Order: sequence, then structure tokens, then C-alpha cells
Amino acid sequence: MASGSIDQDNRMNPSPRGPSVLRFAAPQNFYPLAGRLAPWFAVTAAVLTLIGLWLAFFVAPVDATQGNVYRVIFIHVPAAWMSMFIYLVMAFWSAVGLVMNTRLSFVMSQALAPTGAMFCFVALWTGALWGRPTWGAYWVWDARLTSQLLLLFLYFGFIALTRAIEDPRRGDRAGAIIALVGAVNVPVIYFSVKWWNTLHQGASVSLTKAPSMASTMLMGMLVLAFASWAYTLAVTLWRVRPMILERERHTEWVGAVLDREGGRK
Amino acid sequence: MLSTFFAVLRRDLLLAWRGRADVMVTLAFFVIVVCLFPFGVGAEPNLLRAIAPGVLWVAALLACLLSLHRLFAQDYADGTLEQLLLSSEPAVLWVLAKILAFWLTTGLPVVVVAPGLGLLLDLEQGALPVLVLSLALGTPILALLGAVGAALTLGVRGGGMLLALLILPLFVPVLIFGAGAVEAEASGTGALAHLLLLGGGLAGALALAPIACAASLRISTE
Amino acid sequence: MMQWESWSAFWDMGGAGFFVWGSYGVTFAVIALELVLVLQRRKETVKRLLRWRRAVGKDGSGRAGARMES
Amino acid sequence: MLEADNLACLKGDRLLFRGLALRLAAGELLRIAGPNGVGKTSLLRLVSGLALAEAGEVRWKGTAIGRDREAFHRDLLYVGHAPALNDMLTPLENLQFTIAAAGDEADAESCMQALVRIGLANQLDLPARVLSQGQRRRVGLARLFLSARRPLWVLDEPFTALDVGAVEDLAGTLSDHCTAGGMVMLTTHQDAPFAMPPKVLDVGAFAC
Repeated sequence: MASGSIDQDNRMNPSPRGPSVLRFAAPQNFYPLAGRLAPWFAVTAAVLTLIGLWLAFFVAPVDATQGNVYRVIFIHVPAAWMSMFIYLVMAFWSAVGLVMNTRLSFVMSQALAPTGAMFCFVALWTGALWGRPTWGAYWVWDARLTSQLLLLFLYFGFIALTRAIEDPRRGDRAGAIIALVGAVNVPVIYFSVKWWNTLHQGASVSLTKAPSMASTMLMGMLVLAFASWAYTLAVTLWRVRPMILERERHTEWVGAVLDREGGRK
Repeated sequence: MLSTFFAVLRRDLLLAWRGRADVMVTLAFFVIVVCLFPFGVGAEPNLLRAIAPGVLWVAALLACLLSLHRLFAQDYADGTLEQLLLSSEPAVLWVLAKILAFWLTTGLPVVVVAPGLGLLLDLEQGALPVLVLSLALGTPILALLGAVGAALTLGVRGGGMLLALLILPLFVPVLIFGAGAVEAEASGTGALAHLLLLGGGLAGALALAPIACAASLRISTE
Repeated sequence: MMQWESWSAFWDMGGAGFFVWGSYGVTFAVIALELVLVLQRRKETVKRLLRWRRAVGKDGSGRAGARMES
Repeated sequence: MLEADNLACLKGDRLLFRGLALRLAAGELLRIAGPNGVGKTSLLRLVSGLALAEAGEVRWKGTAIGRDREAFHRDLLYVGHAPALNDMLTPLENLQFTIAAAGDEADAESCMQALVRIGLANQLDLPARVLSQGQRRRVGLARLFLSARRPLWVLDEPFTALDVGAVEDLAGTLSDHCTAGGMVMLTTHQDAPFAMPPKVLDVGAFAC
């Protein structure tokens, strides 16, 4: 019993002789890969952000009805897209984890959650600041804003549940269930809130539809959306790496990584 | 095939009967929460009539939430849950029996006393049947969704608050259609669409929630 | 400056400076905060695992004290 | 026939054992041995299908137990640490419920006989909360008299808190079950007078 580790492949990937496509799903392959890819995504995100900001502030014209306030949508809309998209990706990884029993999938979904919650918060914050000059109030119970708020609660629930359960395997699987239940409910919540909103004569102006969308505006939004994609990938990969180390610490390859890290200091 | 279902149902109802004080506490909570509102917003009848559907529904939802943690906690602590998971009958059946027993002992009493409280809030008498119907369709959905949350938070520290955080966002559609039905009836637009949507939601929850709940229980007892 | 006559007009945003810069400012502050937290978490994890490794012995065997001390 | 190969068990973030193999044929009694905390209870939970193995699989009659859970559980009787007793029910109600929950038929008469046989004749109508530890244990074990149809018995510390006479009686019941072609797998800290010498599996040999 020289080492307390079972076959490295078995730790996260129960079928060591799986198809070669899954080779990177083995954590000891994924860990260095993530480390190599993340900086590239980060650089891409930074460059795209600069281009997007330039488009947003210097190319896109002033909106005829709203004036310059509308420039908030260049971050509001991509943030709202990302927050919803990330939740779906989380649910996807959760389903993969439950079906294939690959632990890396659970780690991925947990690494995505804080970034999703961050985008959700950004969408709410910018929505509120956009609403004050436009609707005259920081918060109106608009269907989009309200479902965004509920999505933020779903993120909080997921994060709180996975953190509260001490046994990692139980935490992984419990989180996966709640992510899936949430994903099934997101459309239900959205449509119910929309229905409720139309009945209660809420705000009639919608943030995305309000400015007549000039092609430069759309361009800026798309560029910033791609920037958020790249940012999400970079930050998730960075977050996944220590999580992998933590969970795989009994294995020899993590020992080697740690020795290298320790020697560097 | 259904012997496990009926055994669990009978036992849980018997337990609820022996511990009927707990059931009464839930009901008392529901009544007190509703009675607090006039003190908070003033006793103006028009105002009370306007907020009555929402108040009744939120109170019903909170009463359900308050008792949800009891659903599996005792069985988890004394090992009964393990034995149920080892049953040769599909887990979905007895999970459904537990949820049904839970609804009969917490949801049904709320449905029964709700019309009386509606009168306290000066709700139009014509809307009372719709109130009862919407609660009868909606509270089972709350129990079904809540059971998944209760199963996931079993034995977790701070489980009660966590349970609330997990499932309250999921309760929002039920609240919208439930309270909306009563309001629509009171304002004369007809509650049929709301009630149909609630019924559809109940069918969906009945089909999916027991499966998720059984999987969650397996995960939590592992 | 294709859209703006002067820098002060740019910062003013036609009177909506507070809302626009409040949005962008908080967004980038939150992103910076997230990056700092992620970096910090990595450092702290490596430090903790190194300490743990010293405690259980170099072979990484989980026999003694394998539970994390936090 | 119960088999397991290359089993590994992870508890929390700790690997308890790995590479564990076991084989249990009809008529055999297997005692799981090993020091405290080595994973004896965890092994029983893996074998019964309550917990998931980190690696390896458990097979019952040649099929992985996860594949046809209901069929496996029809053949299994598991009595764990927790007695599965509800304090507000009487021993009789508890026993009847446990039997029915497992998916078996149980009439009140045979349940009563089982409880009388295990020495609870005077406690039949008392709520379970007034019972002593040993008496609680016995209510759980009374199931054994009604479960002869289930070939595989998995028992976690069945002798704890029992007096000498009850231990002898229980050992006799287990021996009879094996003689009749059943299988028993148990953990225990004390020697019990079995009719045949039990096979022993030391989990400590596979510890990490």
C-alpha cells in the first residue's frame, strides 16, 4: 500500500478504456490543458472587450428617444444572455455527470455557477440603472427583470447547496439534481412571470426592444457577448484547476504538481 | 404492487394522527400569518379585499414550507428511509405515498380553513370556490416540489434555511397562477385559464417530482 | 472622437453619466473582484494541499489524518 | 451467489479500502472483520446497494446489482445500525410496516409470533420510545423470522446490546438460515456460537 490512490483513471472517469475523445476528460489530462487554454481565452476576452467598448461608445450613434443612457444595453444584454446560457450549460454538465458518472462534469458545473451568478447580478444592476432614467424607477416588476432576479436565487440555491454538503460526492450529485430541476423550471418561471406581468399592466417598454437597433449597436452587443463567452471560459478553467487538485489530492500526479508548486516558492 | 404505497400512506397518516399537535401548529401558523396583515396594512376593507388572494396564497406557501423539513427527517434519522430504499417496490411509489400523506395532513387543512380566512379579509363570496379550487390544485404542487428540496437538504447543517432558498423560487409560478385565479374570479374575468394551467402544472409535477425526489433520497442516504 | 465633441461631453453622457458609468464601473469592479477571488482561491488551495501533504507524508497515503483540516 | 470484484470505497474525501473481492455462495456465513473505522459498515452498504462503489461492482446471481435493483432487493434483507423504529409506533406496528415496506405480505398474527419469539411479549403494545436499547434491537431482528424467503441476509452488528441467551438464539437462527441454503454476511465484535465456523473477510487487508 505505497500509495492511497486507485487507478488514476478510475478516480473521475470510471471507464478507463473509454473512447479516445474522452481522453481529456481524465483530470490529469484536463488539468494542464485548462492551464494552457485559460490565458488564451483571457487575452481574447480582453481584446474583444476593448473592441466592444470602442464600438459601444465611439461608433454607435446616440439613440433618438433615449439619448445616451441606452449605452448600458451593451453590457446589460450580453450579461443577461450569459446568465441564462451558463445556467443551461450547468444543467447540461449536471446531466452528463449523473448519466455518465464522470466527476469532472460536476466540477465544471460548480465552477460555472459563481460566474453565472455574477453575470446575473450585473444584468440586474445595469437593468436597474437603465430603468431609473427610462421608467423613472430603479426597479419595476418587469417580466425580464423579475425572472432574472429569480434566476439569481436559483444560482444562490445551487451554490449554497453544493457548499453546505460536506461529502463531495453527495454535494456533486445533489447540486446536479437541483440544477436540473431549476433548468426545467426556468422556462416555466419565465412564462408565468410574463403572464403575470401582462395582467398587472407592468412596464411596457422593454430594454432590448426600446432602441431601434442600428447595425452598429447590434455589432457592439455581439462583440461584447463573445467577450463574455471568452471571459467565462477563462475564469471557469482557472476556477476548475484548484478544484481538481483538491479532489484528486490522493493521486500521484497531483503530488507531482504540488511538489513543483512548492519548489517554485 | 401497491402494498408498499398503502403501507407508507397508512403509517404516515397514523403518525400524523398520533402527533396531531404538529399538524395543528402548521394550521395555526397559517391562520396567524393571515391575521397579521390587517395590522400591518390597515383594516381598510377595499385594500384587504384587493390583497386577500395574494396574502392567503403566500401564507399557504409559507405554512407548507414550514412543515416540509419534517417530511423525511424522522425517517432519515431512525433508518426507516434506508429500509424503504431497499424495498423491492419502485421508490417512486412510496415517495408518492409520503408526499400524499404530507399533503393530506398539511395541505388539505389549509384548503379547508382558507375560505373562512377569505371572509375575514372581505374576499368576495363568489371567489371562495375558486380560492378552494386553486389551493386544492396548487398546494399539491408545492408539496411535490418541496419534497425534492427536503430530500436534498436531509441532514445538511442549516438545512431549513437552505430548503427555503432552494424551493421558494420554484414556488413562484404556482403563486402567480394560484393567486391570479382568485383575483381573476373576483374581478370578473374568469379563472378558468389559471386553473387549467395549475392543473397542467400539477400533472407535470406529479410525473417528474417523485422521480427527482427518489433520486435525491438515494443521494442523501448514500 | 466620432460621437463626442469633447471629453467632458463623453463623461457627461448627455446627462446620464451616473447611470452609464455606474453600470460600466460596477460591472468591471465585479469582474475584477471575481478574478482576484479566483486567483486567491488557487493560491490558498495550493498552500493548504502542500501543508496537508506534509502532514500525511510524501507518499500521499491517506492512512493518517487524511481529513482536511479546514 | 453474491460476488464483488475490485471494490473501492470512498467516504467523504478518504479512500477506505480498494481492490476488495468477495464471494458468497449458498449456505455460507461470512463474517466481515477488521478494526474500527476500516469500512465494515461501508462495505455492507455497498453490497446492499445503499451506497455507490468508487470502483468495481457487486453482482448478484451474475448481474450487477444496480442493473436490476428491484430483483436484487427482493432477495435481500439488510439490518443496519439504525433500528428503523419509529418512536410513536408500537413494536408490532413497526414490524408490520417494515415488512410491508420491504414488499412482503405480513399478517398481524405472524408478526406477533415473531416478536413473542424474540422475547418482546410484554412490550407488544408499548410505544417504541420506552424500549431499552436491546429491546429496540430485537424489534429490528424479529424480521429475520419472517424473511426466510429472502436468501441474502446482510446484518450490521446484530449482536450488539443483546444478552447471552438472545445471542445464542440469534446465532441459531442464522445457522439455520445457512443450512437451508441461505447466505449471511455480518459484522460483529463478539464471538457467537454458530453451528459452522464462519468464513472471515478482513477488510483491514485492503485498507488504504
